[in-house]
Amino acid sequence: MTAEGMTTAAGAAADDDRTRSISRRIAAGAWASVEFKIGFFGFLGILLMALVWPEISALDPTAMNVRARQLPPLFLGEGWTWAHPLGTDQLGRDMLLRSLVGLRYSLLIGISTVLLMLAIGGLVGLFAGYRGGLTDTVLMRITDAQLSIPMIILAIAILGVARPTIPAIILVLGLSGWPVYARVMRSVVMAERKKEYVRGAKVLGASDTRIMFRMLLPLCLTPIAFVAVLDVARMMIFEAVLGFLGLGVQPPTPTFGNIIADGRKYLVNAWWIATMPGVFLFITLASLNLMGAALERSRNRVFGGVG
Amino acid sequence: MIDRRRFLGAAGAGLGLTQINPRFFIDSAYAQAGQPIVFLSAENITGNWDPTAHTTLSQKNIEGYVMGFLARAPMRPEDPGEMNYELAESIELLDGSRLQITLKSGITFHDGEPFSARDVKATFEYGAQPDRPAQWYPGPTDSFEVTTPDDLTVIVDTSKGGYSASLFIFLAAYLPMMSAKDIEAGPDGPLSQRLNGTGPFRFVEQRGNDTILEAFPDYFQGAPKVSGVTFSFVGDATTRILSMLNGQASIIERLEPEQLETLEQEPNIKFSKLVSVENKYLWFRCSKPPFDNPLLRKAACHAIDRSIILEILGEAGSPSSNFISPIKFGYIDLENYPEYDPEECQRLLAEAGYPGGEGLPELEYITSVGFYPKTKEYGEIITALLQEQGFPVTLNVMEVAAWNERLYDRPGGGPGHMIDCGWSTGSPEPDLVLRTHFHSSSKRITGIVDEEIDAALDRERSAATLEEREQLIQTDLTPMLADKAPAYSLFTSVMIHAIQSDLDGLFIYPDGSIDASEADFA
Amino acid sequence: MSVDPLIEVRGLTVAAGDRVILDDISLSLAPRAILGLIGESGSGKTVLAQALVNWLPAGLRITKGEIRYRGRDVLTLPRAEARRLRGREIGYVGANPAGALDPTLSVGSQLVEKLRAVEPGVSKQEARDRAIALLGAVHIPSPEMRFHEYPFQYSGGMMQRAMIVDAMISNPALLVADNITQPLDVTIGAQIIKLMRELTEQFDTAILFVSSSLPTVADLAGDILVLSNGAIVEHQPAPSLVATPRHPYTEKLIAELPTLWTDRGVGTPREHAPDAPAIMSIRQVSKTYEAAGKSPFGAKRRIQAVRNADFDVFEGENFGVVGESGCGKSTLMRLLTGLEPPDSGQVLFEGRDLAVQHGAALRATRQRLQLVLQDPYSSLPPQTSIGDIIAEPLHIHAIGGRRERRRRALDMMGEVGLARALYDELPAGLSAGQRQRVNVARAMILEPRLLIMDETLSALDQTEQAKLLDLFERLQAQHNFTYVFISHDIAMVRRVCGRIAVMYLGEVVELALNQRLFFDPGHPYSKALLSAAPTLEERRYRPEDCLLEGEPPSPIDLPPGCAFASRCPSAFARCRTENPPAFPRGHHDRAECFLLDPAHTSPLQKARPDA
Amino acid sequence: MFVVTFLVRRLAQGAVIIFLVSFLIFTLLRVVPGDPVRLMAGGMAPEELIEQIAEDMGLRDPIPVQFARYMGGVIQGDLGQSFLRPASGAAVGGAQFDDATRAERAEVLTLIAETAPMTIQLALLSMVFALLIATPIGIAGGLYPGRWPDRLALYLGSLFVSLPNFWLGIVLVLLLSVKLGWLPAIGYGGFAWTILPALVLAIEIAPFILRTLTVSVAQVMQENYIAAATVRGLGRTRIVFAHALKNASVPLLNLLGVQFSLLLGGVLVIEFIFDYPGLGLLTINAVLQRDFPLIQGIAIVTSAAFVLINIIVDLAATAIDPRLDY
Repeated sequence: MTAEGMTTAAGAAADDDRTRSISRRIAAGAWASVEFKIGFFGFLGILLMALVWPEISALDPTAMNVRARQLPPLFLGEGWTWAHPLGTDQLGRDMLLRSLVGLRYSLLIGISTVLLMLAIGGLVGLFAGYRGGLTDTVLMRITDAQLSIPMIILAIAILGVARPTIPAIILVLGLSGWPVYARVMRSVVMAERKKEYVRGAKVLGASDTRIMFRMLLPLCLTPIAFVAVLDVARMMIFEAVLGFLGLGVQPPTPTFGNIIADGRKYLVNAWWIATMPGVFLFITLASLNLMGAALERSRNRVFGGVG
Repeated sequence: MIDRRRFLGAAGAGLGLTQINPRFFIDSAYAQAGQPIVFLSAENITGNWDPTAHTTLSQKNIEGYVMGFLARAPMRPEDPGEMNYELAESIELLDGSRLQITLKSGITFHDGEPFSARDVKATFEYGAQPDRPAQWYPGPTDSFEVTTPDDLTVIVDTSKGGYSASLFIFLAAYLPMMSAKDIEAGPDGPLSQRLNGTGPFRFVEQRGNDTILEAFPDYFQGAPKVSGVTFSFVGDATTRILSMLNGQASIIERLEPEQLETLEQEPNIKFSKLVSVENKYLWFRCSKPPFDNPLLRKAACHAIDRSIILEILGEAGSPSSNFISPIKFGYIDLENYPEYDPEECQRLLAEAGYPGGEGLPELEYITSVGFYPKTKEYGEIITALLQEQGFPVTLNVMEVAAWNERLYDRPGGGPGHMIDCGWSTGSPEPDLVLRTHFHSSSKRITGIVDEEIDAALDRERSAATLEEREQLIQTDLTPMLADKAPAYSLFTSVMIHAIQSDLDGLFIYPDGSIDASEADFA
Repeated sequence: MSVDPLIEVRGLTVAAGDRVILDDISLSLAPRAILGLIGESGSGKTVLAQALVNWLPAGLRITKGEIRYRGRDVLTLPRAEARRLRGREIGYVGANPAGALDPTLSVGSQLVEKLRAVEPGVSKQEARDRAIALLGAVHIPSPEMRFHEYPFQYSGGMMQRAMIVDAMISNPALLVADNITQPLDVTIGAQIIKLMRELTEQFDTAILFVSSSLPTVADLAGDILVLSNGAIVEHQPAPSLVATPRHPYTEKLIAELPTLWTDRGVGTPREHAPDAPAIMSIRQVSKTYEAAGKSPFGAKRRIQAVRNADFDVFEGENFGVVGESGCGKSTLMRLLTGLEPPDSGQVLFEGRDLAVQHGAALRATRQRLQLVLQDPYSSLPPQTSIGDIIAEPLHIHAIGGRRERRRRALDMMGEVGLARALYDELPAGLSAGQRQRVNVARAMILEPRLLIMDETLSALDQTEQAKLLDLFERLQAQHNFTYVFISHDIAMVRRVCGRIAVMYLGEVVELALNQRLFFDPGHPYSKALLSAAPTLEERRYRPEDCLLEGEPPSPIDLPPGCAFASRCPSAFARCRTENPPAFPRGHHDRAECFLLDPAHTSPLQKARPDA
Repeated sequence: MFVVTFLVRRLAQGAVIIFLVSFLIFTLLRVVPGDPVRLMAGGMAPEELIEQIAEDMGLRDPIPVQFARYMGGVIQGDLGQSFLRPASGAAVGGAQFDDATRAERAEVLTLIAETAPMTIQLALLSMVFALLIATPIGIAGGLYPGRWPDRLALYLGSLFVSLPNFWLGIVLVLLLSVKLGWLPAIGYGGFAWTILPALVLAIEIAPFILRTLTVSVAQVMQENYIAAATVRGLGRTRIVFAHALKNASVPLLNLLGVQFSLLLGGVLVIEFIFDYPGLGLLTINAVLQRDFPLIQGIAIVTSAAFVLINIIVDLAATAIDPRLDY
């Protein structure tokens, strides 16, 4: 959900209910709830900050000032300064700036990874569930095989040798994380496939491709999308775990992963270094979850499901 | 001999009794009497117990507990050359090429075999074999001759090799004495299976990441007071600190300044800070472009502000301006050592044909994370400083194993263009660093082949007296190295150990090995 | 009446927010009586049934009135007591037996659980014995074994009986039966009705029988209440209500009721012109499914869904296929529409085999061969707007541009009687009837020549059915469609179809012209089917004479011989060993029964009333 | 009887999965850059020696040949020997030379067998903790959708999932072990050492249990039989505990089967932080050291564990819901 899409949806809330498309109605319904607004503004705020602040700030997220290292955030401890509202890290870099830039990269990694997982898992699940039979058996055995290798083993095995760059990390995480989606997708598709409207569409002359991609995919993606939000956070954390193992994004590029991983050593002396990204992560995730939950409720209302 | 063990009077020592605390789980697990010392190591050990098969510091430290040495070098900055005899009664130069070692009597190995001149001869000859990974200077086995006139006398004759026998003096503190019987048993014999020495602790077994040592009651200087030493590899620095904090560890090594700060607030922890034999270097890959050009290497050196690095390192680093540690024989603050000078850097860059860094290829700077303190942090600083001067550097931070795989020179030059590494040897002998790294016969990391340096190294090795040798090192060899800059020594490490306050009587050597023969829990 | 009423309702009003669902309802029910409650869907009859047990869905509220059970006000009882009263004194059986029990526990254990929850004193053994005894009483075969089975192992009819046992196990004085025969096949429904009658006699239970089918209620109940728009419009004893309805609504209800034996001139079944060509021909078609066996090495279980079907559908006619659930209707539908190829035989549409057509050719054929689906709920994609659903076929066949498609969809909506404003709405808000109109519109927008109606009207109440049937007739007159109606509803088929095929366990057991089938059925099963159909008319065939207890055998392990033999009152030795072939009966008519074998003279033929 | 045939079928499928995993890992490890022989031989070893060792170990044969040889061993229960670890059990690091004097290498199977029980203990305990944390909240959330327990579940889930396990691990050690001195933390000296790491792991898994439970309980509560149970005269407590929870536990069971790898991933990091001598620590060291036979062995063992766990999960699910059949 982009900020842009949301604003238009909000703007449309004033329009006549009848002529509006379904997606707009869902958005409008969600918009009506306080929770959604909190989540939306929280997310928008944090996103805007991440996009704008590093551009206009006079500071540089990679500029070190060793003499001003480990300054605490505002009003906490000794030596805080307005110049660094969230303090500085072990090399005297501004934590606010680093967290925001880190958020950019972490979101990039988290979202792209989940999109990749969704794309692969969704397709595999779609084909397995729709085609059934041998296709299903073969695809699902591959999925099981992939699922049975812990993602982290695969990730460190590959990243340990091929040096970790952002695209490499996205690729590895995406390629190892898809099986869960494939399984979910498959079960949803199998349930939907038996429904009459699919049969109806066939009689209408719709090709398999059309049924799979135009009818089933959008339908099955929505419930999965809500799981995916949780996974975006999980992938952001996962990147942090890789950073912790020394297999994360390389400095000086800040990501939540390497900020937390590097700051971990200073947890006792300078707790804010490793904690700030976590706070940002929580705010981002809580906003996403709030929006997601509100959207889900609104969607259920519009589609006549349970509220 | 008498003053070779100094009780730790270092910071924080002797502060009160152990705090009483409801650690019911821990207490139940640790309450037994005669508890061993638990040492947490930052570095993994190899699986091969043959002391000549590795250069791994942590394993050298284990050998420090188990093995005996002819002499030990406490290497304090006041007197870097000081040597205390251990297994040797005396070490004397008979003439320029002959060294006589007299041994103490009545010493036995842990396996019960008596220690004699035979063992010294076998150790010297085995340890100098060219195929030994830890092959030690001064020359291969066929360049000297060892004779044993009686069971307690060893004479080393270096006339074949053409170098001074005095070189063996400092090495006495470097090579642990192995049993001739073990060496004779050959490659598949017990040498690689277990440690067998004359030291205060006996090797029991390796249990996962833990090396279990127990007190050797027949130690010739008296049985140790503690029941043993458990030497554990714990890869994560934070984990080590935490186990120190909750009392599970007795000693931890390689503290970072912030961790020191954390622990200093604890009343029951004391510290040992020692300027070590280890210098940290920025090694240039001298055998491939662009750093085959000394001008460029020097330009890079001038781009680096070592004072910032030292600031980051805090107490973990000590300034030094030479390629060897101040506690090594022959150290001097070099006058021509490259200092931070952007203008000079730009000048050299232009002279090398890369004005402002123009035309330089993408440069890779490899560093490790997890072992040495602050490598990543100062790596980032060095990267930033080099970039400031126009070097297109990218930093590549690797976990130790990957870094290790890339560390050494190989045909066509090692990976990357610069790599971070320290070098530490438990002896005042400077050639263990200089010859190892900069002689074209060894060129471990840099891959440098330079006839002038080779000649300078040979000159100082062949010096007739220690004084002359010191002179040559200080005025001939190291200034030349500073000029050609095959590597850039950044600082000398300060080894910081944290020790539970109730553990007294430890002696820590500047290479990190510990004498715990008189240690005891208060 | 001298007896105190068992339950008495006075001035009951139920509202959902401001909307009144039930308005000022008063009724009373004497012990051992059966009170019928009839009303179309949306009349509020289920709400009334639920209000009686004080179990209203969230959002509904009783605003006025009282419900007295043996003099006590049910509505003011404390929760725990109300719960016990609900389970123990008043039993409730709902319309949907399928999901009414926890699927993960055996039926028996849940019966025991229920009894012990409402009658805490009963021991496990006692509860078990009672449950098994009652399972036997409702004619569930081998109740001891069935006791341990899980809900999913019960068929719909058996499950409904189990739910009756569940309601009856605490020996309640009142049983509220809410539309319990609706989802069942007619022959099974008839058996349930018979069971209800036995129950009142055997256990002295009073029954409030709620249904949307007047013939069913009239068959069973003493008195009948007619509910319309939340109000009771009429209350009369059953026979007089049918004979002399007083309220116009009741009159309309009776008038709309399709009839089986009397022709009241509500349209004539459409027969094909004598020279009409066959638009679709089914040639010796069989289809067998393989279900995974329980053992990986053992034989697969074969389900013979359709066996040797062979008939023609002629252009312009209304062809009916009737049969009960599991008879192979759905499989036949899939074969006719080319969704699946037959294992053997051919399905020819306009003379060409559907199975050999692919890609564009098949798509072109599909423009002329359309299907209207059965379930109004699952047949529409839930998240697509109505306009898009209807325009979808144009999309698929790449007909017209965006505007053109929208225009045609709107036109079609007008034709089937859907408001244009619904174009952007989701199907979720639609009634079943409206949904089926969407389905019809979607099928018809391609202007096909043959429309297959798979149980299209089954889920609708009779008023809606009547409206849609009118619509079909009008559209047929306009576009000259051929219809194939696949249905279990005898009355509907009687009204609409010119020729009818009767299916039983995968076989077309009889194929006959409308009149011939109803007045001179050739197969005992056809007769049983006819006897079970609910009707207000005087029955031509009595169920007691035509049908034995029991359910159709499983299509997995079909017994040798005639599949109907196990339920056929006229079966004889030969029927159990040999499968009868089709015996022609003139015109295109034929039936598969040895009774028709010229070599055999049966009592049935002798007894034929019009012989 | 059905159980037996079910087991036969699933184990056969499991064998296929394990074979696929072996092949995948085997190939992957051999196509990625980075030569294990250099690590084995040490950085200082000359190129000729490296080639020599590689030849001797058959590491220069075509991958299918190597794989066939390897699988031949696996079938006989031989997972090969560690490239680096000696039989004496020492961990290896640093640059050692693969000279003739090197000790005999450790059997992969032995290494795994020594560490696996520790990890199983950790995993089981953390599962218990996770269930203790997540079930009450998850069930409450499912029973009152949209109300505060539901929200609590949502926010708690968001919070837990935002906590990196290695950060949380340190914080908990500082708090519970260092400050309060309640629990030991680092290494392993008895059961008490498992508690803290298990707690951290539990907090990592809890959000997923929370979410699944909330959703599935809410869904089950919409089912016809739950509504019908009221009219059948059953009490609320009985409905929730005997029927709703039983049905809602099937998706949870499936989740546990599917998220097995999540658990293992967590175990890896947590064992590293806590220096807990289990399979996770072994894995990390193996990967960092490029100890291919060990990585392969671990992959095979974990995928076998995955197969077994999923068989157990399916058996349990079938026991709960007989509709699932086998």
